[in-house]
Amino acid sequence: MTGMLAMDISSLTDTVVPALATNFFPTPMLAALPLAAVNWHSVLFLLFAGLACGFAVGVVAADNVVRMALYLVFSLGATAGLFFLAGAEFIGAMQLMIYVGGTLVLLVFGVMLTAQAPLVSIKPSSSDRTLAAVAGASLLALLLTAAFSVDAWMAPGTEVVPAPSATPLGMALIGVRVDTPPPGSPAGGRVGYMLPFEIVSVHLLVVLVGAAYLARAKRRKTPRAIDAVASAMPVEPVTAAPVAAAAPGRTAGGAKSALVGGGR
Amino acid sequence: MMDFAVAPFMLPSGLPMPGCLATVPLFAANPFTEPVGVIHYLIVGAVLFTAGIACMTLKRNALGILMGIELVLNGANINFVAFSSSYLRAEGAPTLGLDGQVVALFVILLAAAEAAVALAITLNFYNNHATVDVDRADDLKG
Amino acid sequence: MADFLIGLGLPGWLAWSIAALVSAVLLLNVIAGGALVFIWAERKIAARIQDRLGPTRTGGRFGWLQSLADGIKLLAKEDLMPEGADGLLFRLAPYVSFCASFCAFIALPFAFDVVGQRLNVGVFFVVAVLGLEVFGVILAGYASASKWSLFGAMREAAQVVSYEVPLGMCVVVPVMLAGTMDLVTIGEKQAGWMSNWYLFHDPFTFVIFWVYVTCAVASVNRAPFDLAEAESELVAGFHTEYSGLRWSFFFMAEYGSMFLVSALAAVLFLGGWNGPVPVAQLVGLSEGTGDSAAYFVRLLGLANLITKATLGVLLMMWIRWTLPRLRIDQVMTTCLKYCTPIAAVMFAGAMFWQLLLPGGLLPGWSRPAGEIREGWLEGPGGLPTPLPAAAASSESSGLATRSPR
Amino acid sequence: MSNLIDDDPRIIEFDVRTDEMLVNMGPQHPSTHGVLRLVLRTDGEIVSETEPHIGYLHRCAEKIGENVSPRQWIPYTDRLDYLAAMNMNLGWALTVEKLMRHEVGEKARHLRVLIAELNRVASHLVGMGAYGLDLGTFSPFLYAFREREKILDLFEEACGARLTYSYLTVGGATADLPPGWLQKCEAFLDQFEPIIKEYHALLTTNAIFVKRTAGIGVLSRDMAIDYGCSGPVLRGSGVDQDMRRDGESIYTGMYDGYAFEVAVQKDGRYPRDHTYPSVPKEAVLGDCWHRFFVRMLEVVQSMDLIRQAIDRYAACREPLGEPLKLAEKLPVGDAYLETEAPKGQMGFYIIGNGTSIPWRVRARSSSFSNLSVTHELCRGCLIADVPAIVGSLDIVMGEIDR
Amino acid sequence: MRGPGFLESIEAACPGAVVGSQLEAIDPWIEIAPARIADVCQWLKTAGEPRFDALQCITAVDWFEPDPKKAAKVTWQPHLEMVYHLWSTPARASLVLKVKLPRWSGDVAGHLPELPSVTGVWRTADWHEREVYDLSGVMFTGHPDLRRILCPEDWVGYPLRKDYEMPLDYHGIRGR
Repeated sequence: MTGMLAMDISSLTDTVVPALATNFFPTPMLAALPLAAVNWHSVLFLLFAGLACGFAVGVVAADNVVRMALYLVFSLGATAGLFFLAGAEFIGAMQLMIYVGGTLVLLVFGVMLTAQAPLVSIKPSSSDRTLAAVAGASLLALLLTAAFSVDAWMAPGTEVVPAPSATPLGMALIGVRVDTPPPGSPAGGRVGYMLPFEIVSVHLLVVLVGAAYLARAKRRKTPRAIDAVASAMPVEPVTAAPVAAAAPGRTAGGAKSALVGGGR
Repeated sequence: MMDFAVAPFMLPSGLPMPGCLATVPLFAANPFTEPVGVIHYLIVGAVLFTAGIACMTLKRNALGILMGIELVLNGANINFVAFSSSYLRAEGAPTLGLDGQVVALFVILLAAAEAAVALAITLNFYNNHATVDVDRADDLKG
Repeated sequence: MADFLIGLGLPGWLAWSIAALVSAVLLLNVIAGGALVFIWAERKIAARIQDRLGPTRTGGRFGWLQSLADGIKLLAKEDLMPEGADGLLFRLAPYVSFCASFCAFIALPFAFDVVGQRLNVGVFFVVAVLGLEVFGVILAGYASASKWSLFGAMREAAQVVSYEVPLGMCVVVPVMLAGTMDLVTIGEKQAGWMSNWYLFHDPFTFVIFWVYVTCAVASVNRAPFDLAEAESELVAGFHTEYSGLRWSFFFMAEYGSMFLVSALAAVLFLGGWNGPVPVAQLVGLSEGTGDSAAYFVRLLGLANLITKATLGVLLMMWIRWTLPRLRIDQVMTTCLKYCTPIAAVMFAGAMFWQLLLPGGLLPGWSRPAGEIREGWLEGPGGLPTPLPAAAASSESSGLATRSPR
Repeated sequence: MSNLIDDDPRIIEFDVRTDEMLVNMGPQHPSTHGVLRLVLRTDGEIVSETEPHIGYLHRCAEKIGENVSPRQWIPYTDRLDYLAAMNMNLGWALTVEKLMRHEVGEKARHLRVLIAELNRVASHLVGMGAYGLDLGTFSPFLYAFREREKILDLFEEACGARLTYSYLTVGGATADLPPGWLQKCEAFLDQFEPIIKEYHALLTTNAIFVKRTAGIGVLSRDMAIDYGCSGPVLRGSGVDQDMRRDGESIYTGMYDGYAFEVAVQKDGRYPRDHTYPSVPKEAVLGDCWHRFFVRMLEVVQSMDLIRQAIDRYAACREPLGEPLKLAEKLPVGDAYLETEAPKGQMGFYIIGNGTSIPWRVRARSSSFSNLSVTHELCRGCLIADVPAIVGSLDIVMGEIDR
Repeated sequence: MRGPGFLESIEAACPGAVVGSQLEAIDPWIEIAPARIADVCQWLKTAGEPRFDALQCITAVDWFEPDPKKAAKVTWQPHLEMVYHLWSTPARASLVLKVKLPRWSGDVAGHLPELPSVTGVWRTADWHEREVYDLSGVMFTGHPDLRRILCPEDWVGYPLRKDYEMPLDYHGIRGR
């Protein structure tokens, strides 16, 4: 979450005069520090990357479905941190709000609704586990070799602090590309995203209505106990039936036993 | 700026030796001081992607599969954002610019919609068969 | 802070890490100190409302040490865990809940540019992190392995998630008026007299403020909407099984997010650190005139914001001790049938107001024509053209003293 | 796929299957008044069935009644409805006097009306405060108890006790009121009059209170009579019955000469409703709101009766008269009398067999029948409504379990 | 239609039901044959004039003198008596019905006497009859859910019987 802070630090580190530091702290303490200039951005990246990958593997390893959901929450939270570190702060915040705050809450609700005792932890057999591990490792190796094959990606970043992307993104979504074209990219070809934006909004509407319809309470073959009874509850009309003998204000004679006789 | 050369490890045959993967010097000197490049994001993206695929194959719980899908989508998202970030851009390398972020945005939105439908189906399935164990979903078998 | 340390001769990165650490600890103290004061204030206000005295003897005069006494009691209490509980989740839940409410303080400005981390997506980040608090609650409810806490957790999760929608809509109006999500700029645009506050900007924003207050009270689970710990039915809802220190983390998270939500209201609608009367400007002090003046202006700003936020918290306490509790379906109907539609209509109203009367009703109000939005000038034909790079950085740097953008 | 579901006999419910949960509310639950255990069968939030389990406070007071003389049983009647002990004592004393055909003096009669109505105000205050607590607001509870404390101070001066008084006994009262007591009682009434408006503003007309109570737990007129409900629960459903006017002559004789109106909705309107808040439009006759509102009307009505009793008591010159001897011989025969206690009609039944020890003693509790209606009212309501409904019945466990 | 005429109307409606009556007592009462109690009550509630639509109280009185000395001087035979207090809401009139039952059915100790339940007539009788069953030991035929209401489900004995002995302990809790 404090990714932005690191960006300011790193952009200033090269302007500091290291010599100034040593004469003020002649003590050996400073000299003992092995690191020339800690690049906080890298440290935070390692932290968040470690969290993301660790919890992702945690999701695979966990058997209890509630724990899987929890690890997934932490993993996607760390991914949001990675987005901040990469300078895409709007996407980071969006990930936090929509993905972790919305989708995963939906997922956890789904887990809570279906996590009856037997279904909470379904253990895959050990043979499946080894099979999955082998397949996973080979897929990973394939991806990494592909990633390493391109030299341009191998070079370290130039650490040019990008301009805030919230407003350009907003403008891009309504079709006006205001961000300066990044150096080296083809000059003209920047396209607005008005059409996909509208399509996604309609798509979301349709999908959510569909999902609500799919999970609706369907009609029942045998009505539930409470529906039948609730409708049969006798509810009196509002006006009370006028009492036959309206008692005069003062207390009249007390009640008599029906057997003794004599009117009211 | 100190840049570091990458020892060529590609064999002339084009197929990299799997064994040599571990020797690739990602951080020449010290991971805490070297700036982060696109490749590091790609590694994280790959790990997440693989974890997602493994989760989808391994878990017999329908919700486990859903979580696998979320991980796969996030792996892709990381790559998009990595390529769109000018901070991680190597010298002179072109970046996706804003397009990468917009695509990541759409992926997040559509993942929400997809999760909603998937959950509706899972709840229906749970409703009719009192279980979310995917192996038991064999009603349509001939 | 960092410049001061660099001046001392520390290497840059060490200076920055210490600065970051100091601001983090300061924020933690804001929550802890706030919780301390608010616990005492809640007891005293509840007492006053109920025509009794409240704590008087602990710590001498007005029982002001009562919170400390509570703290010690909570520390001494044994941290129980029900035997059927899921150990990991049970222990983790309070910390998830507390971290979510603490993270939101990072982007909250206390005075002009006195902020943990000045995020360009400040408002969005705060609202997003507020939504994460619901995970702590769900975990607590599930891990306590008891029907009643699960009931409480599900009720609260449904409530918080559904109140995020109107809350988001209310927050968008000040963002639209200010043109940016950066909390510092939003606060800055409401400088000057009280009439500049967004609350009085137009009638629609006024209504949106009250809808925001309702949704904020609901999303923090206070007063008429506190279903989760409805004692009468669920015997304290999801944190029934918690005791001792873990329970105090939930308590601190609740007071933390109460303070946060009212501070956000202050910044978005009530002009944040700008007092009703611009004392600093009248006296002639301003940012630029020397270090001690800037320091005094910021202190004044800090006082303003803290008072407004505390008034918000006191309002929540006042509501809590007078109104009975709503039922879960009434809470949902207020959200879906009242808050969201009203927020939507007012949002549209504010938008058209902004479009038709950019200068505001009274001719006297001078709003700079061609509002500068995030460094994009209104170019010819209304199409925003990017500012030449130099102007962009100088324009914003005029305000900010050190941020490089 | 859809036809597969339709004709599959196994599948009964399509809804998101949440299995029915048996949920226990009480016996040590903060909202139920005392040790009542409610077993709720819930489907998600909706309560499909409620079953009250009582008997946790059962002391078999009736068995003890067969071993002690009537005056010695008075302290046991205090412990039946401990919030309105004076009315319990009065009920038992009148029943024994009915059996022995004994008439008490004028002064004792007015003293009894004064003390019984004062205790009714105190009991309704507790009912109002506890009901606010059930609905989640804490402040009305403290306002109510502040006023109740003043009444308890008055009782303490009269008979030395604050909760279980044993003051009104067979043949009158154990002691006469101390001098200056009437002035203090009058002072209490004068300062209590305006406070009633505060209670109405705090609860009765409070929008959220109305939302939580109007139209909830509607008890129809016939169901109320059929289940033997009585008191505010019966009058809340529009049945114009109050034992102080319709009861036996020995009990209504006590209220002879008092101007007195029954607090019930007659043909759609409450008596003298110009000074009270109007009935909200969502309120249906017989719902929780009406039961609560009838109690608030009765508080005002009782204060009126107390003022009249003070004047009449002050006018009586002759001394109070001695209560009957402890070991008074009981005539052969039986007597049953129902008096209007704050919670409802409290019936006492005594069988004498010539000795000073009664052969059989029976206490018919109003809350016992009022509570038996819960499973009808709570069917199909939400969980949050159950305390609202049980609270509106204003039950006391001491009286139910005896 | 009050007074002696009321007695005749009951006898006309349910011939042979009324076994005796006592009009001079403080609360005049009619004695009904045990088998006919449900029919009489049904008539009183629906067809009788005035309608007795409310049942105030059901009491069971155990007429049995455990002390042999006093038993000699006693005029009545040991029996169990059920007393029903009815109330008519419209006419504000009360009525007392009494039913005499043997202490044990067939005089075999332990067999509870039988009596038709009036739950069908008034819903409030449900709990009242459960209490009489619980404390005095009377079996009500036709009662939907006859269980102990005040004492614990597994309690032994009927406390309000004159010859009841308090058990020495209950689940390890010492009685005396």
